[in-house]
Amino acid sequence: MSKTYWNAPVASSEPQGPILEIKGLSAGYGPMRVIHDLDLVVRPGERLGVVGLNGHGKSTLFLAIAGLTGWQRGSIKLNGREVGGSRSQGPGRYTHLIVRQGLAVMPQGDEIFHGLTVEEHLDSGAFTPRAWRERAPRKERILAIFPPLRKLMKVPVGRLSGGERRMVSIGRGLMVDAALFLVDEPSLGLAPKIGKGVMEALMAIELGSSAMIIAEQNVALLEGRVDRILGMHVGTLKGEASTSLASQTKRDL
Amino acid sequence: MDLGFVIVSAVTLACIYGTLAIGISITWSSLGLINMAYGLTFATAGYGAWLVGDQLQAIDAISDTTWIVGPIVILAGILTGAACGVVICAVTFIPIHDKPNFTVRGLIASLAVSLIGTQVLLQVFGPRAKSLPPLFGDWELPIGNVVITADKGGAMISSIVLLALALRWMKSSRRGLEIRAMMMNPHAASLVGIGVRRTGFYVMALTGALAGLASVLLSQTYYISPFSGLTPLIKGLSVALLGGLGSVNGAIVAAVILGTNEALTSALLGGQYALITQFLLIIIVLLFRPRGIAGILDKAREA
Amino acid sequence: MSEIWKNPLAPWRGDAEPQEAPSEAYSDPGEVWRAKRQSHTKLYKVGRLRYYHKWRGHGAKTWTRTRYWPTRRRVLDIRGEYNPKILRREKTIVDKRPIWWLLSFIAIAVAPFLAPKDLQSTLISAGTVFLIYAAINLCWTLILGTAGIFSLATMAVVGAAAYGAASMSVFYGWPWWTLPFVGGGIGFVFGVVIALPATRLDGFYYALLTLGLNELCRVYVVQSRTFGSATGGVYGADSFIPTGASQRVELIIGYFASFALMLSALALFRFVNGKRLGRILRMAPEKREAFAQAVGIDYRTARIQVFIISSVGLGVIGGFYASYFHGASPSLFSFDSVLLGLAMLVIGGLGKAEGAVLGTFIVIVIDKVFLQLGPIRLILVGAIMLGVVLLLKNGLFGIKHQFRDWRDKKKSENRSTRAEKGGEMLPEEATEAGDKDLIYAQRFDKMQRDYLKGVVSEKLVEEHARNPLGQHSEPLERLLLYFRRQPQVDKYAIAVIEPFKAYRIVALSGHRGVAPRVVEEKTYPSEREAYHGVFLRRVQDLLES
Amino acid sequence: MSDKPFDRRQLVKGFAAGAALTAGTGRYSMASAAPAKPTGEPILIGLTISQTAAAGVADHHDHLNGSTLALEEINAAGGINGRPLEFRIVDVDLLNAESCQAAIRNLVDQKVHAISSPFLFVPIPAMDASVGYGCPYVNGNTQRASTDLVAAHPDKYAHMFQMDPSEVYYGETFPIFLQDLEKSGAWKPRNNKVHIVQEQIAYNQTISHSCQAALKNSKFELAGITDIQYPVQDWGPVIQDIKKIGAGTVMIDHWVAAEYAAFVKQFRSNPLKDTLVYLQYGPSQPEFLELAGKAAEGFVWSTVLGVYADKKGAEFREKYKKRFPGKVMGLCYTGAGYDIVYMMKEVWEKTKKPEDFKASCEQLRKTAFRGVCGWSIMDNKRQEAVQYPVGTQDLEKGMSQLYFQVQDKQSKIIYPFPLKETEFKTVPWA
Repeated sequence: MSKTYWNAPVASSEPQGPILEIKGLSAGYGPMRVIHDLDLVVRPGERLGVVGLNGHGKSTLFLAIAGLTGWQRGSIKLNGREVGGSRSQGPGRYTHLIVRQGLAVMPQGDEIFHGLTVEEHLDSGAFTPRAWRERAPRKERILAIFPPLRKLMKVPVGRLSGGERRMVSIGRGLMVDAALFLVDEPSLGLAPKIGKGVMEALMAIELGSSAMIIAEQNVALLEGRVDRILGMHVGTLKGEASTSLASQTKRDL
Repeated sequence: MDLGFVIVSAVTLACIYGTLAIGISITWSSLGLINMAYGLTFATAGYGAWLVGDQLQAIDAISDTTWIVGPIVILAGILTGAACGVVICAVTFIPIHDKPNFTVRGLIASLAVSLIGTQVLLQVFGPRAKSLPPLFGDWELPIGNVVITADKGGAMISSIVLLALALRWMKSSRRGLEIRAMMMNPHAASLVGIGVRRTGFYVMALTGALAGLASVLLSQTYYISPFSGLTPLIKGLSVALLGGLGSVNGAIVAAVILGTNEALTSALLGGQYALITQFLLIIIVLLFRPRGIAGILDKAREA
Repeated sequence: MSEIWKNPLAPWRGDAEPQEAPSEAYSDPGEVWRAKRQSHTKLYKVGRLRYYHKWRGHGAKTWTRTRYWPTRRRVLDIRGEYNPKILRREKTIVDKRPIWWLLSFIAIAVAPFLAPKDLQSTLISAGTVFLIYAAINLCWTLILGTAGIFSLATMAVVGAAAYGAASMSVFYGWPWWTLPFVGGGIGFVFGVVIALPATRLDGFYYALLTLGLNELCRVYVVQSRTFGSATGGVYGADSFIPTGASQRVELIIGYFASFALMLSALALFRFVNGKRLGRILRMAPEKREAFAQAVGIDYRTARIQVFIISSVGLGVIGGFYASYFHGASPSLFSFDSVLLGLAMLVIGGLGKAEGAVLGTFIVIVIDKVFLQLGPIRLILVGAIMLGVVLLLKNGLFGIKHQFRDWRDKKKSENRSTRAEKGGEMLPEEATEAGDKDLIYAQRFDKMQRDYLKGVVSEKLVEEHARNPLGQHSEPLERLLLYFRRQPQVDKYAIAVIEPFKAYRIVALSGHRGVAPRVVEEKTYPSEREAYHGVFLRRVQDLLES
Repeated sequence: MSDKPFDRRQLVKGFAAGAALTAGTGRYSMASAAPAKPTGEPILIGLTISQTAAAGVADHHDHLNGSTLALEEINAAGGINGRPLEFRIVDVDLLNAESCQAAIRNLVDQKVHAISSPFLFVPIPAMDASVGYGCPYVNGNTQRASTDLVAAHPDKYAHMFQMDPSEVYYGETFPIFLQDLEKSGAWKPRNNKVHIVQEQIAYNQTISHSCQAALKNSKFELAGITDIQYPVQDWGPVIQDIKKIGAGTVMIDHWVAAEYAAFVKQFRSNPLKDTLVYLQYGPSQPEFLELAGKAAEGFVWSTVLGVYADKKGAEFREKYKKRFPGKVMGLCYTGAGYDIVYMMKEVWEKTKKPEDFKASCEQLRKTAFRGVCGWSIMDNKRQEAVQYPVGTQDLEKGMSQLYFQVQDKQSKIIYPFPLKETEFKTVPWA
């Protein structure tokens, strides 16, 4: 029995399905549940902003997509393939497999390898055999996006400044052809000007058929530059997100 | 004091120590595991090589041709070591690597494995030491008033080659990069597609193979017996510690320093002071450099 | 599924009402409830609330008055409360550990007299070794658990003190009662020596450094002509066990002396761990020193203090050891004994007095009592170590905590399967909601909507389009009743623009004096169509919610 | 794995009850049509056998095998006074005081009638643990310090017997051996210098000291001392020292067979010409010959407790090899274990009452026992066997120290001359 029978049929003009489809996701750590029954659909070519205060689950959402939370339930489909699972899993146990499905996570803070040089760092991002073979031109491409890194290639990342680290972190994520980029608070802890620069660079990235979600506390940095903005409040998405169905239905009756 | 002699024995010892320490250092750096079962791997690999060697000795046609027996025995040692490493990984690393308190628990788990394994070896093979057939033929090379035997020379050359290869591999390959990345931040490593568990097996098989190789190469110094792994373990740990846990470069520098120290001590003070000077040296270096020699080499490491 | 609905009012109304209409079969609203409340994945029933036995009578007063002399600590942590349901006073023992301790002390005290005759000397001497090692491990726990510093120099301190004390007695003829003091003195010096690097090094660097120190002691002792060259140790020290006593008396004296030693080690542990020094140390664990310093904790002094205190304790034990065994042997410093000691602590659980004692007990029993088992013994110890370490977070005494953590996680997961969107209140909201009935109202509402979503079908819409007013089929009636029951805020209404010509859908503001807002520009030519328009909107909203 | 003792599995399985051994005995006696099957309450001998520790497992296992052989023979021949003999075996870590004590206490609990122990490195706590019980405690500790203690407290330690001479004789006999060898003409020393390479543990230190003292009273002189310490990673410096000092005789005073083997190999590749190299006790462990292979040829070693090569000894060797087939047979504690059991048999056959410990001890003290390792006469203050040739000049009044030389991959007795199997051969690196 179709529930949307009476309305106009869903307009699926896109050639492929959504890149990310989250249904009924709950996730948390131990006794604490951070994300409550969340739904989200991200389509190819979309640049999405998630805005919310500290501790409302933006990072946890990203970690849940990457399989890094303490436990999670519900369905996460990446490129139509189920990566979430409803098991209570140890954090990070399947992350590398999820990542290999086409996910690039640029985490909040300095989730980077202190001892490696910038160049090795970028290399480490090239985890598919193809990317590893083509790592030289890819590095060039990233250096074109972040020119300041060019003269730092041989410097251990531990010695870089916060902004440079963020650039390295984002550059590392760009080394493979990901279908979905998750950028967690690109401006956190950076001077406003540098933060803006990092944001510019993110906006400048050609998405093609992939998609990008940027989590940010500062709405001003996102407004007008992303395709849609969702608010995150105590573990649920408000705004457009909860009406994901609405984006499919038409109201011109 | 005969300088030439001191240099030769320093090089010999440095080779032995470097070979012993590198496996421990890599294990610690990538898995965060102080592998107390390293000595067990060492002993088990020796027994594996011995079993194969014993079988080969029985075949008359090839029992005297070193160029056939040698490589097969070495290969047997390496394979047994790798298998042992995989087992240790499956028991001590896989079940608990993402659980709280992993470092201490991993240490104790590997200790327990070593305790059990040693007793099993003792019961299966008996307490008597075994030796391997000569692996590098039967030549001698006099340098000044020191004579380097085939076994020693072969072991030295192979360990230098081995260390060079290991260093090069760690520096230039994707696997090496993965191992180094995992050692710095396992969480972030999984974000760049590095499977922690798979890499764990990988690393342990590799270090097991290194231990196996070391065991075969040093079988003339540490004969194969159930407890023969203890000394290599302690030596390897102290070298790795002095080098700075997790730094392969540091371990090699430390091996050279400790080898020189031991050669000098033997020449100047007498062999019985070798252990004392060794530990004093380690303590002094650590008091000034709490992160070992790697703390000097690599300033970017976290304090 | 579908069936024909017969209008029961048709005979009375004539043509004004349809005789029958295609409709949906009846579906049970209870189904939704049952389905929702069931978990999607298999879940196991886990645990319950903490259970306390409730004793009669209030009792708070008498119990709070009794304290451990000379501290102000209460003997038992007893909570007195009034139970409003049964109108009775009751008391609860919150922390039952002192009772368990007391029982085990009694067990230890009577054990030598209950030991079977043909195993007596084995059991009593194993018991003595257990008590001595328990004392050592208690002091070690202070450093390893309370201070959180991975020091392996414990046996080095004990050994050095034992050697020092034994040689004082052997070479200078000092009587047995001086030996613990000699040991304590040596322990003090050692404490200072090992405390200094602890302020600089941490983690495994410190562990391996202390292991090196241990090895250094062993090497020194093994090759020192004074300390070892004759007998593999210094032997012949004066003992507190009177010469000429029968074997049984000898054993019993040794046993109870060791028991006293263990009790004083326990007292030392309580004294340090439960007081200011212990708190300071726990506030400044490894790698967090900077934070501790930032809030004004002088962790360096605290560490040096705890090292000195526990080392003096260990030294005294070393002196006792020398006196009991008539000397000391280099095996005190061996790698194995350090690691076996570590295994004892880990089996019991790091940082807990009861863990240190129980772990020691298990290992010593296996190692020293089942001597005939031969090699299987050590394999057994190894297997226990492995099992404990692989399965348990913090040893045997961590099981309770670990189980509770696991149960909490399962509970949380379990709840997440019930908390569908808009249904159950989130915990944060629920705690803030003044009217707790709302929590249930929301849940009920959610279930109803879920049911109604399943009811909506093309036939119902057609039925409503044909006949917006009047008697409807049962499912449609349910739907309309639900819509009518909605609150005034944002409720749809029909505004007449021009009677019989044009109607428009508006939404009520819900507040007196505030005009309704226009929902859409579209106008409907008839009242019936407007009714149906409102219906469609409501259905859409329902489906989207 | 051909040298794996075949009774090991049986041993492990049967330890708990100690029954496996007696069961085996039963079968043995049936097969050989025994005179009378022993009946009655078994006589118990307790054995402290190291099975799990890092040190001494091989020697202790030899001891157990030798004892087992004796037990099987005795039970097959009708037991002692018609009573069967049984063993009680406990594991011990011979470096650890608590473990030594626990082992003895355990045997005491099992009410054994005598304790037979190969050796413990920390004997004093074990001795103390057995004091209250007082059954005969026969050991092969080879340690003067503990027998001195027996001499100092004759009442307390009346039950302690060391069935072999103490380690000090290693040092004291050495110059005598050299002199006699030279006199016999088989060996022409390069010079009269003796170079001692000494390990640091108590046992080696004592030997080194007594040897240095003995050298002063002989025509040989001490040329130098090199200190080493277990584990020796590289023998290069030692060999360099040997060549630098250039003594005619080198004594390697160490104890680990495997490291001896390493030394032998390195020395042979870079030898000091025509030097007599004497290796302390270590090569008695059979693995030495296997590890060193043909490099062991020509090295000399000795033991104060070894199986003679005379008729009695040869017979024992024959029986042992049949019962425990293996590549190389140990020559020290195999005989010791065998002898202790027979010694106790002799004692109990005289006293008739194994339960009377005092009488047994008294009898044991008086007994002059001739076993496969020679005469064990412990009727002296220290209650240790008299040594030949230092303790007594009469071969019939003492246990002879045996000097072996490795010839054709076998250890052959070369000294004392009345007991020799073969002549001393000039070292191959001459």
